[in-house]
Amino acid sequence: MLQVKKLCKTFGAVTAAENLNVNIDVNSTIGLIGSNGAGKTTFLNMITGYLSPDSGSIFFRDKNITGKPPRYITRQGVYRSFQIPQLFDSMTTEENLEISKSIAASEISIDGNQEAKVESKNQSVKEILEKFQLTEFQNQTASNLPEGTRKLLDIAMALIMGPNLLLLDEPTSGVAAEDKFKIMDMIMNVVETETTAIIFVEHDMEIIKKYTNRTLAFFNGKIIADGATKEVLSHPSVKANVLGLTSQDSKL
Amino acid sequence: MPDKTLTFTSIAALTLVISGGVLPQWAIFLVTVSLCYGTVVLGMILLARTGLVSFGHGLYYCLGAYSAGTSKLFWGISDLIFMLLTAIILTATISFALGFLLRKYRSIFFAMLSLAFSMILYGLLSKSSYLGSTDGFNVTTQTIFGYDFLDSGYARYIIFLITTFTAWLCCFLMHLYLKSNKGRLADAVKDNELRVEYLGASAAKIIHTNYVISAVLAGLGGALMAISIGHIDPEMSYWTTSGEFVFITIMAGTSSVLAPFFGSMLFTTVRSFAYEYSPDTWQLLLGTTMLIIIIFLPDGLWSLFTRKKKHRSV
Amino acid sequence: MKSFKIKIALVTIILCCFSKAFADDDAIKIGFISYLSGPASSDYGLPAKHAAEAIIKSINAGNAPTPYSMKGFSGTQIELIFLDEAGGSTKQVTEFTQLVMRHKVDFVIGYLSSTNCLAVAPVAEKLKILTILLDCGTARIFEENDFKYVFRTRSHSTMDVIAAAKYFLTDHPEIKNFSGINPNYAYGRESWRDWNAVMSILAPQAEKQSSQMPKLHAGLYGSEISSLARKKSDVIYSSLWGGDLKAFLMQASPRELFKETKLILVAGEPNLQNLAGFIPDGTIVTSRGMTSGMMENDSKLNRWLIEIFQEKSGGLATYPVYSTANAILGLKKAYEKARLTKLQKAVPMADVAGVQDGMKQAYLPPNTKQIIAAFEGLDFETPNGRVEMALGKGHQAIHGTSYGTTRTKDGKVYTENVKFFPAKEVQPPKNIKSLDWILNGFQLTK
Amino acid sequence: MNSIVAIIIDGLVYSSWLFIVAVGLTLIYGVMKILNIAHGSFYAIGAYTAASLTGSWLALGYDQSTAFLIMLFSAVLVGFTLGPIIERGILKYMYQRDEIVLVLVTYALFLMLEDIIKLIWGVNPYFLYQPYGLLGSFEIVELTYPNYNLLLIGCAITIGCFLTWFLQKTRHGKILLAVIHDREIASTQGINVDRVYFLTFTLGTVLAALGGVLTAPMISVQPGIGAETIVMAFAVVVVGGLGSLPGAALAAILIGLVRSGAVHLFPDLDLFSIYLVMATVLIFKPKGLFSAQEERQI
Repeated sequence: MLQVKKLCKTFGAVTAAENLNVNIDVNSTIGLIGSNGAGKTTFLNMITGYLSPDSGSIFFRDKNITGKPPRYITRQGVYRSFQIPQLFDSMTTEENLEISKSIAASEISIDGNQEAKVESKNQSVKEILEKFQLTEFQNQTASNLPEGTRKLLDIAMALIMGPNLLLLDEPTSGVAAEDKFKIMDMIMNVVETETTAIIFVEHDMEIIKKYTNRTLAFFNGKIIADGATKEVLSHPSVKANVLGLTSQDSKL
Repeated sequence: MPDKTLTFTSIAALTLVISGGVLPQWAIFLVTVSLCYGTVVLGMILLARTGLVSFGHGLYYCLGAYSAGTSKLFWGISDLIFMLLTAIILTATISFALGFLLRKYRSIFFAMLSLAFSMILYGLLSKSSYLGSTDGFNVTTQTIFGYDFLDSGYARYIIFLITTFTAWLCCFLMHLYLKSNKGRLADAVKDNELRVEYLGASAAKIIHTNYVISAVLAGLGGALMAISIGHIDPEMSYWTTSGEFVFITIMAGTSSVLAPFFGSMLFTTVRSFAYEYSPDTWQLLLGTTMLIIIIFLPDGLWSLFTRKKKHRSV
Repeated sequence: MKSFKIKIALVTIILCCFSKAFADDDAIKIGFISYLSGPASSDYGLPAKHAAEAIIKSINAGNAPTPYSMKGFSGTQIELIFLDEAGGSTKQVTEFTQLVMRHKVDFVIGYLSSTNCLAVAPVAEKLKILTILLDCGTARIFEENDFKYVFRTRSHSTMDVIAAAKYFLTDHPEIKNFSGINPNYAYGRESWRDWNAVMSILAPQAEKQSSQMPKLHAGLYGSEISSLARKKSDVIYSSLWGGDLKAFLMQASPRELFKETKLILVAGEPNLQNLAGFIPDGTIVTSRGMTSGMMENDSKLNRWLIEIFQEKSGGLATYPVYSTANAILGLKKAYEKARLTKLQKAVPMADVAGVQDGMKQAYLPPNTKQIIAAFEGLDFETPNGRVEMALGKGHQAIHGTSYGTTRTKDGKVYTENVKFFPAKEVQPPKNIKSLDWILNGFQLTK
Repeated sequence: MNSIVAIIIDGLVYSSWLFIVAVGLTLIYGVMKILNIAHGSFYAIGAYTAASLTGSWLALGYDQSTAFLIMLFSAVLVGFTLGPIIERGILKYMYQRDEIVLVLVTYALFLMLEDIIKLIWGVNPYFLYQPYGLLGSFEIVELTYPNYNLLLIGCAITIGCFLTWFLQKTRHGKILLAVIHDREIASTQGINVDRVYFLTFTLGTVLAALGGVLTAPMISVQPGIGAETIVMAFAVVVVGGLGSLPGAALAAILIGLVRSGAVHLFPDLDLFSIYLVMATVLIFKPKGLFSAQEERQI
């Protein structure tokens, strides 16, 4: 479904992506691991159009989306959530979801491309509110929500139209440790996994182990390991360069 | 379910039309001028809801006024409706073109670039002796739908009616627009443009659309002003004129389509009286008012009317 | 609760403002508009305002010399309402309407800027209110329109240009070239256009060199001065005024711009003494038709004006003061003439009731139509000589003007070689636009 | 050839003036993110203070060359009085508000100060003509220039160098740079942002007043000079890139030269040459000539 070929990106002297090659199919759940600055978020940002790569190409469902603006890519069914929740702060929870739905559902042509429509798998706002246990917050202004709830709403907004590819940037960061599985369960519950692929960036290896069937390990802008989660986690280079650091972090 | 704002708008417009028959002439004139300002500010509100403040909306205000004013000169027609139409067409065309550029800008840069454009127009008009340079020229509106109303003795009242009707219509349509899915995107863009993009909509396009709408409203306001004042000059494009619109926008608040009309009514009244009773210190008064409103009523005067509701809901 | 109080307060403020508007009494109310703020206030707007106050005070007390010695206007006291002219024509039209409709002023005197004059005149016409324009140079007002309710009791600025050229050419008929520096707005542009037209007729050999158009109130003129200095023209023509003129001279004189170049100033700098130290000797200046300390004028009226103005403001009577005197005295003359005509016409006839009614009618003040009839074509004495309402179907005044050259001595500016130009020499006759008159070689037709 | 020399000299003199007038504005924006319209009023108040103080000083019969000291004193006096009053009294409570709201706050202040100036100094113009001719003049390509123009250029260079040195080499300056770079990080690292704002605003006010002080000898100091100047200063700051010191310098030179060229070659274009430069630069460099590309953290 998603083919990434020879993707490269540098910021000045820093190499954020070096010759990345990834193929992703439907019905897979993929974790991205790596220390801070290893290139995980840059990878997400390039797929979703926030950054355009220096070279290389990205195809989604055989359509070249390299360097296209986010709205174009979104319209192909690639939705994402953010590490720092990106909400409409002056609106209520319900309005946030309503407006997300109305944008996604409207048939505004993007750059004259009429084909680029979302194949809607309608979830109603109510359903989403219930599934994410947001109903009690539905009339609260987004800026007043607790951080964990903001995170949930952010993810819910990405999910409302039933994406074909869902990218989550640290879905459980800033969430209380006891809630993290709850959140992941909710997400998995909503996504129709048979037609959707999920990629998420995560530091928490328990989550990675529990929810992913494939993992990409990033180090210095390169993918140093790609495969079944178990294998990747036991890969020596991953142990040294990724897990070594993260385990140290968790000790601190 | 009838919409409260729409009902109220219509009642207010009707009351105005009826009271126009009894009000003294000077009050009618003051209200007409306020409604013209209000129409411009209505557009500014749409921009403000989109998160943008233009320090150069005088550009369209002035263009509207000049296209209405020159229709006699260029087309030989001095029909009120025709004048309004030319204003709409001209401002829509120019704002559509400039919009491609301005939609890339936000915040101060948007404010400054629009200021630059309005000052360029000011420069051009000041240079053109053909259009009276900085002195401008007088505008005569002879007919409406072909009916010669100028010498009927009701000229002022008819202009007042047309202005009220236009203001009401704009108010009505704007309210519906703001309620619609497309209109609500304005708030969304203001809140979080990035998210809007990641939901698949183009923030630039939304801004462009709203920019054109607000420009047309400014043009309409300018044309109506030209018709009711009877004189136009390049000062309408000077940055201080735009500053006044910004002032009213901030003073009135952006939460309701009625706020701009309320705001400009208050503004013209207070200015008129301040001018008279303290001609030496009216700027001091204006500045102080503005500061007080910004400090104590950040959402504008209109929030006085809506505050209660908010308390209830929280 | 709190917001409710604020609402009440707001509404009360608005209501108070409105109710104030309905006070009324018997005095004649005159709205007086001039610049009370902004760059034009210090030299133009405020002297005009002070002059109006001083003149009205003196007239109300019956202290003015003949023929203006009657108290008030025919005995009725006069009240002034002042407004600021700053802020653009949209605001001016609004305020004008307010003044007339809400305050029910009987007459309006005012406006220094041509923009405001042009904007207000048609409104005055619509509202049928007698309005006297105070200054505003542009000839367009009465050349492009026929106004019935609008008068201007001083000449338009074409006179300044023609007289300047005539004055200069008497001593320098062989002029080879000229340059100009004029503010970039309607007055400056019009003035420069007229000058070029006059030169093309009176000195066709003269070549136009540099034509500078700095922004109004630009402040710094370094580049303009260099550009003018490089041309070394015989003469520089300038319609800069007020602070702009002062800044220009302050910057130009240390740069020796005027070593070989003469300077003509046509904007009638109201207070030449302000320029002491910067204004080069031999600069050609005009009084713009007003006495302004340039001409010896020992008339009673002039002494009166100088004295009351001195008393009011402590300053010298400058040309806005004389403009104001023209407007007020002209109006007084017209008003009293109208009343007199009315009384003369009111011959008691027929039955007793008719006599009483007739007398009553006769003693009512004259209405605007009657005053207009008296005003049209009026000629009257002013502190700076005779003014005749000769153009624009009797609505536009003409009068003579004088030019002189400056010499600074002991920190004071004196004018020498003052030459007077009678009205007919520098003003077009009826029925021709001034620019056409100039281009026709000062003839009605070629 | 001569005309090119004249264009360059005139342009540089005008550029220096623009830079002096605009530098305080860009500094305040850089640190505090306030586009300060009241800058124009500070400029006017500086000019008024210099004109009235120096005028009465010279009237006492002191040597004319001491005028420059009094002028400098005026700038410092205005800056150290007005800056703290306005920053502590009003702006301090506004920092969490939107950039545009802050513009409006300073616009309100500008309106108020315009009338306060009138209440203090009246509407009659003030003159401070002595210093302009005092320094003599020099001649080049058959044109005479007063040495005061050199003083202006000198002041502009001195201010530019001083600020650069201050920002790059001193501790306080480095703190300012840190705040310019990222307000939040700076405050988490123990920098007292509140104090930095206070000092910056005072310094900016001194610079604005200095602009007025240095201009006073060339103009008639009268109501309305602030409004005319602030628009110029805006143009410079926006073209240069808001908050950038080298940007302001380059923009001042660019605008100065373009305007001077227009005056010499196409005098009719003078009126909007500045806005044309502004629009043109912004079309191609939306954030001005020098500006850090902001990358949003997501």
